[in-house]
Amino acid sequence: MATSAPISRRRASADDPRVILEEQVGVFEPVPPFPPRTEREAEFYTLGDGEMFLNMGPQHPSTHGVLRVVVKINGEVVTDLDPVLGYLHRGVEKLCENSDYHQAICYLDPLEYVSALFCEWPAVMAFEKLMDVTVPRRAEYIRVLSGELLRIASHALFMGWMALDLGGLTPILWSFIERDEIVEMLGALTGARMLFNYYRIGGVNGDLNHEFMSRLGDWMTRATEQHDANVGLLNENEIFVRRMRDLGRVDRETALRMCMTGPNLRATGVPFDVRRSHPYSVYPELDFDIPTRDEGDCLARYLLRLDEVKQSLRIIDQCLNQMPDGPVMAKLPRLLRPRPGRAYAAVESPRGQYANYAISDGTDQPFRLRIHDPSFIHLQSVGLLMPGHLIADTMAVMASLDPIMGGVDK
Amino acid sequence: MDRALRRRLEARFGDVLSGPVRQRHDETEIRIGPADLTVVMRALHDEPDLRFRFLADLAGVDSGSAMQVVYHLWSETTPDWLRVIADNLPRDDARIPSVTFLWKGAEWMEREAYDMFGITFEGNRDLRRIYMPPDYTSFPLRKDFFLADDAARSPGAGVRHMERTHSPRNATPAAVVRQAKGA
Amino acid sequence: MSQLVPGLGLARGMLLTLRRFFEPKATIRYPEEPPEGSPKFRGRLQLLYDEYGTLKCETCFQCAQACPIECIDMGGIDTKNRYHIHWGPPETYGERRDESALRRSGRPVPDPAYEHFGPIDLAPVEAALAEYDYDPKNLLPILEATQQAYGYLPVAAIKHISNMSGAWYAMIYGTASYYGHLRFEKKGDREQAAAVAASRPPESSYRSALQAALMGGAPVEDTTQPPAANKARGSSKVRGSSKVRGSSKVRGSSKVRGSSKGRGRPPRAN
Amino acid sequence: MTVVGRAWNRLSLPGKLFFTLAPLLLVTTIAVIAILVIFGQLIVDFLAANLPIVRFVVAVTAVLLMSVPTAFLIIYMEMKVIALMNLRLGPDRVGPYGSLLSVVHGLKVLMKEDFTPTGVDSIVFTLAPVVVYLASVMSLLVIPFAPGLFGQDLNVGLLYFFAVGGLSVVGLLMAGWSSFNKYSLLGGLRSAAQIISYEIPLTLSVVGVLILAGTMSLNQIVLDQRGSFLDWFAFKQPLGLLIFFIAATAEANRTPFDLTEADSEIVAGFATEYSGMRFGFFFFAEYVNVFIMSALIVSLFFGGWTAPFDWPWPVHIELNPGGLGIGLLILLAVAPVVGTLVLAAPFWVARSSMPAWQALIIGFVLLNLLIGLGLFALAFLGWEWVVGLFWFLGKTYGFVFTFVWMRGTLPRVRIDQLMGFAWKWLLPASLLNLFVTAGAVVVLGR
Repeated sequence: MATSAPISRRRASADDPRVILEEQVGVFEPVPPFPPRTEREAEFYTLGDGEMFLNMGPQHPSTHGVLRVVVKINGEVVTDLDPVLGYLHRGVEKLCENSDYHQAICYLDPLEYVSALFCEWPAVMAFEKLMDVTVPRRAEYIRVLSGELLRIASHALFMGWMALDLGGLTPILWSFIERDEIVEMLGALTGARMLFNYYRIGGVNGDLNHEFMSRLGDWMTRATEQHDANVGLLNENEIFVRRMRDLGRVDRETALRMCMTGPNLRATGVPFDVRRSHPYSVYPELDFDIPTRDEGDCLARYLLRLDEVKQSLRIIDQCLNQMPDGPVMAKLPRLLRPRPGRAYAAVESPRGQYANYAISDGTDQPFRLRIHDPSFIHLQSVGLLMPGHLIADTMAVMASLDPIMGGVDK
Repeated sequence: MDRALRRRLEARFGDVLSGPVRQRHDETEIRIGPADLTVVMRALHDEPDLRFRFLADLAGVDSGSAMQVVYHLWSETTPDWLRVIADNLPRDDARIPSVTFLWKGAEWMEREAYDMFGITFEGNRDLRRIYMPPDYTSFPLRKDFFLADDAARSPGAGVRHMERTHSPRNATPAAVVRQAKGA
Repeated sequence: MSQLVPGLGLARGMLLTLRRFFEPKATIRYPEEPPEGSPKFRGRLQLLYDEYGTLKCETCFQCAQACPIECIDMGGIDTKNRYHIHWGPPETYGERRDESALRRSGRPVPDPAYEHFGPIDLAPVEAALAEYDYDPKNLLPILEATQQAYGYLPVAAIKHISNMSGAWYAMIYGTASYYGHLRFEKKGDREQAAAVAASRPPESSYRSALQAALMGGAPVEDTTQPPAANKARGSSKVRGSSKVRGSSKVRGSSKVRGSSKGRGRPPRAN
Repeated sequence: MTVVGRAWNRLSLPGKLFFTLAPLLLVTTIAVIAILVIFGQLIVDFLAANLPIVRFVVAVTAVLLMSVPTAFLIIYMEMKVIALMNLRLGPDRVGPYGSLLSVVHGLKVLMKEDFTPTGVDSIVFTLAPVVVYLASVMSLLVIPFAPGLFGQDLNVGLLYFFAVGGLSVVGLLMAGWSSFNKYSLLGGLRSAAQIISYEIPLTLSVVGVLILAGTMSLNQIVLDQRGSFLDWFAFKQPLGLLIFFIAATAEANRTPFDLTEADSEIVAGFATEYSGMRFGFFFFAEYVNVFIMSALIVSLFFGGWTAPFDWPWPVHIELNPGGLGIGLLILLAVAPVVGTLVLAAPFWVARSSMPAWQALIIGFVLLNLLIGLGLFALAFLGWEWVVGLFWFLGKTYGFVFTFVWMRGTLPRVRIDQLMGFAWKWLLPASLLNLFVTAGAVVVLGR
């Protein structure tokens, strides 16, 4: 609160209790203590008439992960907004440079922790390109199968978060139950429930086993109606629909200029899906549609993800039907030393195009591993979507873009 | 590998290319100098037979000898990823024009490249550190970045990392640095 | 439909929650019913004992070298009762992290040879490595050359080889311990082996445990009394081992294994 | 001295307590008896002289005392019901089915540090929770729980209710303004805007009922609705009921109108900086508000404590146990034993594995249950206020459940939608309702 006189408190110094310090406490103004470094910063941190800063996060209940958003509000209306990142930065790229190719995969896992397989996938593909490995088709099918399962789990969680940020308590738990079944069966397949270090260079770690298949079959029989029942709570709810419609609208030109991908781009009508527009793995052999919607608002993004879940179910069904026999790992030396070269691989993660760019210098460790995370890009466009809406919608828009801070902060 | 794209690129940018057009798997790669970046990017973005409307990735690279900025583009006119490498940026003061005039979404990626490599993107109006704290002095992903030196400068100086605590004394990088200085 | 009749969607939602109100719940009461671990669960690291109460671990380091984030820190005696070996974050970090970081930063790479094994003159190892151009595929000739130079394989030398050739220490150690003609200690240097042998349970305890396991009779009391701890452990493991053959072999420490609750429970309906 | 000291030292703790307390007790008893003997008549006259004051004091004490258990009960209901709707189990550790968890919450809130952040306006910061809590508790005074069981039968009861209930805005605003936090400020302003703008439809929707009942005393309104459930105002004022229900939800800051402490937007609204018992006051006040709103809906539209239908077989019971004479003693001595045995026998016969003592225990418990039920049935038939309390609490907790149910289901509305709804829809609708009712009364008579 902008009080003219700074609130100060006298306390004994920690070093020498005889020294009494007069320190300013209780006030936190989000304005950085140093002069603005860039044009944009100067523009943002000058208050207009009747405006004030509101500092959301990093301990705000509904910023997914540790994100800090400095919001410039006029009454309840958000006039401008500046996300501050780096609270979760772990330097994964540097870690990958200092660990060999197998370890790098494991470091990539906790980036998008709700859909961890999609972080391993592009890295594995890039490494395979680097060392010209051809992956057995069964392994490719298993990758697609597990990936689509995880896509459903991630979207289910998205719906829960969406409702939670709008103040609905129930859907988050229903979607966690839905996600828990999938995660349990993936745990039976990969051996871990959340950070499955499952995709390996040249295949996958371990073939399909009986427990996984039985769980999967059990789940597939009721997946559709269970999912419909869960989303039935929100889809027709007037309060929900009225809040989401025309909220955070973005047209396709802007979306392309903002480098948006995935559902957020498809919600604006651009049918860009890496699975189709730049096919990888065995997706060319599978039959599924790319759902798109023309109005690019939060409701469209929400409904689009519901359609994607149905497509993923179709893909899983086909995978189970066409699953070929054969090995799940290519023959590889224990110590991988690819020839010097560069490789770029991208997959369609639940949040968009998740890409890795790997450079090899001939040693057993990647020379450079660039991680391109869609959440990073989408979080950037919040500043574009928000102005003119209310504080209450900040979290709604952010939830509809569905960023994962683990991936944003690398 | 898309031969037609290669021919098109050679025909269009033959003069500005600083190296041959390389193709491997599903990637096509051209190298240009930082000065030509604006022209090349605009041409790639606008011209009807290229139409690379979608910036897939923007990465900074420290090749040890020079800095690079690597752009990955996607277009419906080709099944390949197009990789544009802006090469030979000086390591001490790397400068390159920004591409935010084409893709505003490149802003944060450029911020990240600046934060990690110290590459200055001219024309990016929000070139701040994005991951590291604002008072941070070094650029972590450069090859000459070394944690011990950085820790000596950072507020956490004097904090022993666990690996340092466990590892033999003469193997700690601090000692190494001392040896290097002594030698 | 719900657009035409205002409030219909709300009513449907209310009815849905009311129905869920009476449906069976998904909660697992954790401490009472431990969650189902799938047979492939990788979350738990544990050292297994065989029926005779000895560690099954042969310190082959396969786990340590497979661990992607190098979180396994292990040391011990190998099966031939030969040698105290150690693997873990200090070495891995000291060798790999700093080495690679320094290599990329163009600084002098430190020699991570360990002090407590005594630093040695690494010139012959360097020569051997240079002769076989640092290639881990020529591991055996390199090791033979090293042994020729020193008369045995000093740990410092092995670590230097792994450091320079990029091969894992565990791999080199496995190779070296496989071939009989490669020695890890000077000829006649057996103090450590003797010290180690003193700490192991005597053969008689194994024989008694074996008899107990085979003919089920009372274990014969041997003349030299074995250390109490070992005996107790061995007998307890004989009990545990009968349970191991249950369905839930992989999940859980011997405590969970032993409990009747852990075994006969139907899988979670979910 | 030393003798006494040594004797005292030899005593154990209970002994010491006894020897300290017994004389005090003796003295006090004697004093009280003396005072009663001497001034008894005066006291009785004094109390009789100003009975209203006495009644008021008693009523306030009773209401204050009952507000906390009510809050506990509703908090537990909320935890459990929402959990069950979420397919969770909810509280299941403390007490049977976790029913004591809310009590534990209360104790926790009591034991927490009562923290005053630097920079707050400490006086206002301290007063705000008290204002909010009192505002909600004082509203309980005028609610008729059962025939003859109400705090005060004010002839302006409804006005009093709205006046006192409106005070809570002041408390929330004080909290929001004083606690030196932008989230709190936003929460306070939101609550002011929301509650004040929903006061109007809330009040206007009741006017129809007032016209029909012709009085403002809640007790009278309830009395007007006695008879069958067709006489309830819910059927004469359906629109008024709807409006009142929505506005009451907004008044009590319940989902979907809980923008005041919208945790996903402004962290906890006005209560962000509060901790310990001050937060506990806000917490209790919210749930007491829920109870009050439900009680008001019941009293105004659903006939308060009146039964939905008359008891078809009116019974008049006069018990004079003295008439049984010695038979009473025999009954009291024999009946429990016989009843226990009779009730235990079938279990013992049915299940051969069951030992006799278990069967006896079951029989004893069943017997007590039967006796309890019988006593309640007698009271239900005999005393009117038991019936009233039964129906009143039944209906009220039905509505409390509805509030909780809505919280478990609905998302939150936006602030502009909230205000727009109040001013564009509820206000005209309530005015329409008012005019129609007035016209009907003029044309048809009451």
